[in-house]
Amino acid sequence: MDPTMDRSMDATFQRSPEDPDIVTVNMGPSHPATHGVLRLVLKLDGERVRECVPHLGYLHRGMEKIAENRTYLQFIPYTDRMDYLSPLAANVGIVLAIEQLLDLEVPERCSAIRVICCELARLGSHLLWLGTHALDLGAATVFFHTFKDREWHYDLVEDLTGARLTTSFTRVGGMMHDVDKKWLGRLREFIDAMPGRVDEFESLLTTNGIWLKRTQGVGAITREDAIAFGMTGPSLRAAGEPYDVRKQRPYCGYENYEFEVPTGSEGDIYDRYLVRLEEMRQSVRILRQVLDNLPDGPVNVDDPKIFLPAKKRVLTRMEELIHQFMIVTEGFECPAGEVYHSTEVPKGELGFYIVSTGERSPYRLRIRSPSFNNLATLPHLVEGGLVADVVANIASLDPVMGEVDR
Amino acid sequence: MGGLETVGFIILTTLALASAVVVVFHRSPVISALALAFNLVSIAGFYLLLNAQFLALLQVIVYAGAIMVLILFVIMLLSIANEPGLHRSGFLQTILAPLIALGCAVAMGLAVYRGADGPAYVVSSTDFGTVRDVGTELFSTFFYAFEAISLLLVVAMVGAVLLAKRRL
Amino acid sequence: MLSFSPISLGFQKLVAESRLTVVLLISWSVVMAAGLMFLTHLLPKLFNRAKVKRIDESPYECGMKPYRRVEKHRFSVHFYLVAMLFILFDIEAAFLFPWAVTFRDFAADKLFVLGEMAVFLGILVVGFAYVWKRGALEWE
Amino acid sequence: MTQDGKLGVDWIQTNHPEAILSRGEYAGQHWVQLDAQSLVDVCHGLHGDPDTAYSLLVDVTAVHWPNDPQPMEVVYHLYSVEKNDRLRIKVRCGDEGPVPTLSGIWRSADWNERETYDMFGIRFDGHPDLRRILMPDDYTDFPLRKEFPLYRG
Amino acid sequence: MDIQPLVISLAKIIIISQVLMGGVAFMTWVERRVSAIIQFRLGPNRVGPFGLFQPIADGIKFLMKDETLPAGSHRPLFLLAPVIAFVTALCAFAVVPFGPIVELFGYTVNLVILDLDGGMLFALAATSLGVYGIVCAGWASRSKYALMGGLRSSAQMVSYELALGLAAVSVFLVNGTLRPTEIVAAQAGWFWNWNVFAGFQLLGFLLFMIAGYAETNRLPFDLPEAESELVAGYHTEYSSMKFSMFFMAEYIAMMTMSALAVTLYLGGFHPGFPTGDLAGWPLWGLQIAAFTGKVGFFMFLFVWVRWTLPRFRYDQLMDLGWKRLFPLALANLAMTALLVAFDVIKG
Repeated sequence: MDPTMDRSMDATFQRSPEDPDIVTVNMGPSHPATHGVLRLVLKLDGERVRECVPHLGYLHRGMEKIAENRTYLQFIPYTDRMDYLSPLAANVGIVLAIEQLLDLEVPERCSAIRVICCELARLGSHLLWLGTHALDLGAATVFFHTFKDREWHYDLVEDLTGARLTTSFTRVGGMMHDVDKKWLGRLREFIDAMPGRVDEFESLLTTNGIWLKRTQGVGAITREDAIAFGMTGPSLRAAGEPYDVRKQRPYCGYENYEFEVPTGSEGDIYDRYLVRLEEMRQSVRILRQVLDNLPDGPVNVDDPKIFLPAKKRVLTRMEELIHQFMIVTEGFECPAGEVYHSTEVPKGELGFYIVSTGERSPYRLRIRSPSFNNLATLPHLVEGGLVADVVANIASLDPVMGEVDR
Repeated sequence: MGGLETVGFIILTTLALASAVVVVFHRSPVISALALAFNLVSIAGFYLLLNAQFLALLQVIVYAGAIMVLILFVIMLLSIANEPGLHRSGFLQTILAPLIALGCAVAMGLAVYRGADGPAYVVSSTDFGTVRDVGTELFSTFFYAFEAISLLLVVAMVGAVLLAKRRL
Repeated sequence: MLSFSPISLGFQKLVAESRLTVVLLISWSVVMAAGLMFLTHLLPKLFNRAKVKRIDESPYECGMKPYRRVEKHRFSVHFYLVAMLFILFDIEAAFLFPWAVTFRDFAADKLFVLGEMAVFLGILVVGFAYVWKRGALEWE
Repeated sequence: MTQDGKLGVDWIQTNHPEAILSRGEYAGQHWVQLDAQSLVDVCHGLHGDPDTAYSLLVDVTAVHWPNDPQPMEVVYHLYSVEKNDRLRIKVRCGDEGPVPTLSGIWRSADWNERETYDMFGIRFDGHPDLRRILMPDDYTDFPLRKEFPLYRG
Repeated sequence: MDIQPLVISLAKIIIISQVLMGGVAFMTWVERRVSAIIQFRLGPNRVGPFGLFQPIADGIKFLMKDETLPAGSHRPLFLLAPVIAFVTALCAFAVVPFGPIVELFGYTVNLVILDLDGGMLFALAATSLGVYGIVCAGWASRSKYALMGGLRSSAQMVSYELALGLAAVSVFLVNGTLRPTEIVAAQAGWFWNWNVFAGFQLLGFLLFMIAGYAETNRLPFDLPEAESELVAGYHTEYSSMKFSMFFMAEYIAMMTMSALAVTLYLGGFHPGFPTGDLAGWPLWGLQIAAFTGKVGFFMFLFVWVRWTLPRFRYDQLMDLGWKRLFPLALANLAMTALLVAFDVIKG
């Protein structure tokens, strides 16, 4: 089939008759401002958007199907590729769901490290969001400023996990490895610098007249609509609903840390911008508390059926070698049952619904992605608005197509 | 200098006539419009040849720079290329157009014929054709005409808004 | 043929010079532009072996085949209104230029000429206010 | 351990006892299987009643049990922002549905039901725009069904 | 006939056009280096010292790129559009006096290409013809993005042309002439003789600069090529040197706009203080340097603004042009007219 063949466009148009005054523009999948391979078919009446039809699936890799044919551990690397802007957060999400299925408690130190992962991922994701958002509205310099810090964040992630993008840092019942003091020191440098950096970004944008003109009152959504659309994360909070999984149903010991959940009132692009900026500050606050009270002790659970034994013991002892062999080749069995577990990733509520029939791989694994549901509001936000605001709205929703299409 | 001026005149005439022919005969309205713009610019050349600098520049700014842009806009916006019936000319048009053209030609021929006998227009001052010259005349001698123009412009403005508003 | 009465040779010379300079200026710019166009047409043909593919030459529509040809679309009538208003105010500006230049020359009648322009602009401002009020300046 | 969904299940038990086909719990998460006919009524209540106020339809998906007489199990995850409670609702249907749509109650059902249709081929009655969402429009299979092979080859 | 003045004219044209082209090349380097400094980057620093030869490398690259002509495009117009943009941009600079009348190699040379009585009108006329390049590019590409970009761009240009022209009228009123050399001559001596001060034209100057930014399609008014929504606007379909010519036209237009602003408001080539006994080449050397310095400052400003501000939305931009700049320019004109009428501003 011709890849550029456009059947879906025809399908779109069968629903509403042609009008010569309506200009139909295809925006994406190969467009500089659609944040990946999002494709929108826009019907424009002059500069106004009359209709906006998103077409998804350009990054659909059938992760849910793949999961049914992988052991639980084998699926962790796939989560790296969902929200590729904050893979650490998704890593944490999947193992928490599996651990709930197994009814497994992890040591405190492990939970603390996971919090570090989540918040570091949030900082990285928001840095990218801010840069590209500003770039979409023409402020190219902010982009380079945030990317400079994002590079720093990536260096930290690389030192921690050995990879910049495909982190796969978590394990069921623990982490890939413990964190060392040196790295924690570097992390502290980073978070000490961050609040100042956020202030600097703010000084570039928050009071800039053109920025206000482009964002205030644009793409506003009410709290009720946002909830009805299944919006979660910063975009929902900007609409005034302080729903944050970290507060409502704490995991990884989030209840032990002090932080605020910033909310907006208008639900417009400007509020989403402010909420995310404040979230970056709160992330720093959480990270600081974690660093100050990082518990000692083991990181991993002591369960040889689930967690890989230490390499040294594998090489010297028979029993551990067998365990290692079993976990790697066949995985472990989960009890029959089903859980839905969600975490607050940078984009919103990332949920994993796992149905297990007692096998070594999930019978069904459903990924509830925040970007997918947030993006569903896009037509609501842009229809009746101006075409230039489409880009601003996409950027403010911060969708990641890897997570939308899965 | 006279020789050079004649050469310039011949070149300009050729350009103006050629572009005029394109305006009339080209199938694509956009090309016709562009040719008309070119035609207007070459007429500005005539003004320059006649030492009317200011007029020449205004010709370019107003006619080529503004009016033709509007015409181009309309052609491009409304994609006249695809409107059926626009290439076919009506009965009135086929009859009236040659008649009016003929009338214009006769009137101009008469003017040239009469003028040929009389004395050539004598340039009265070194300022001839400059902005200053035009301004002095305009704001003293042609006072009423000048004020009437503003009324005309306002009428055009109102008309434009009313016409467009019907579609807005 | 055409005949002009030269008033002063100096003036005539200056005018002729600047007229020819305009011609020279335009010709040279066109020569430069055309030269660049020619070079960029010729050089790749001489040095690049790869052929331009057909897909490279399709109009850009974000990787999709254009849904309808662009000529089938009609664009906002608002552009027309902007162009129309531009013409009218451009003509107004055309009268402002000679006025601005000669204003001081009317030494005694200065106030009269000022009033003249005030009336002219006043009428136009009324028109502008009408246009504004009717929302023709709103970019809907 | 939290008892998620108990609130909702009890509410259904009180108000629509006839709609419940079965119920269960795992890891503190309660679920209830409803009769497809009464799904919309029950959901209206769960959404509108201030006692429950499940205002957020978090997710819609399905599970394929090919050996069951009613092989398709549509799973809804609800969340009550006010009560901070999660509820899982299940509805069984035949191979291609139909299941009544919930897009009249929660707009998030729109895209999620489209995805469920796209992946399982379950039709949602009354859905405003039931088209494929992730797969190409001319695709004929439903990839998340169990009979769909992972390797075709 | 006397061929000598024509030879001098031709020499001036060729030299100035080459200087402008060199300026474009230099500006692309400056743009990238300055943006790099603003963004904590290094910028081009590999080709030649400080990356100074980068523009040459870019030029060669542009020349060697494959020529793509979009299918279905209107060939003649598609090729003509960049030429129009380039030629009109180049012509507009011709009326700017960049130095006094000098004695050079025994010839009297007026350091301006075209010393026209209606010189400022010539610049405006050339700018107004520049719209054709954009309209043709948009239309001839036969692509929706290009056409919409072209329409937007031309509507924007004509809108701001008005504000630009009206702001300039106040200066003509102050100096009583349209001839750039005379406008510059009136601003000789101390810098308080400049029109921006002596002519009470601070507002007019600001209006002129803002309109100039819009007229040259630079940020925050770079809507026509707003890559985030219209990809690249009217030059979406252009590649190789044809794209580069639009690019060069933009930079030349920036220089013209800076030079016009300097000429109209900031004393042109006059350095802003009495030059006293200076005469001959030290004098006009100083004057050309002053002119270059002032224009250079505005060029830097163009770059600085571009890398600092976000971009306006299209309706906001049209609002600004029609509802703010245009009435303000009229008000400025009225104020200037009163000041001139009551001899507050001396001729």
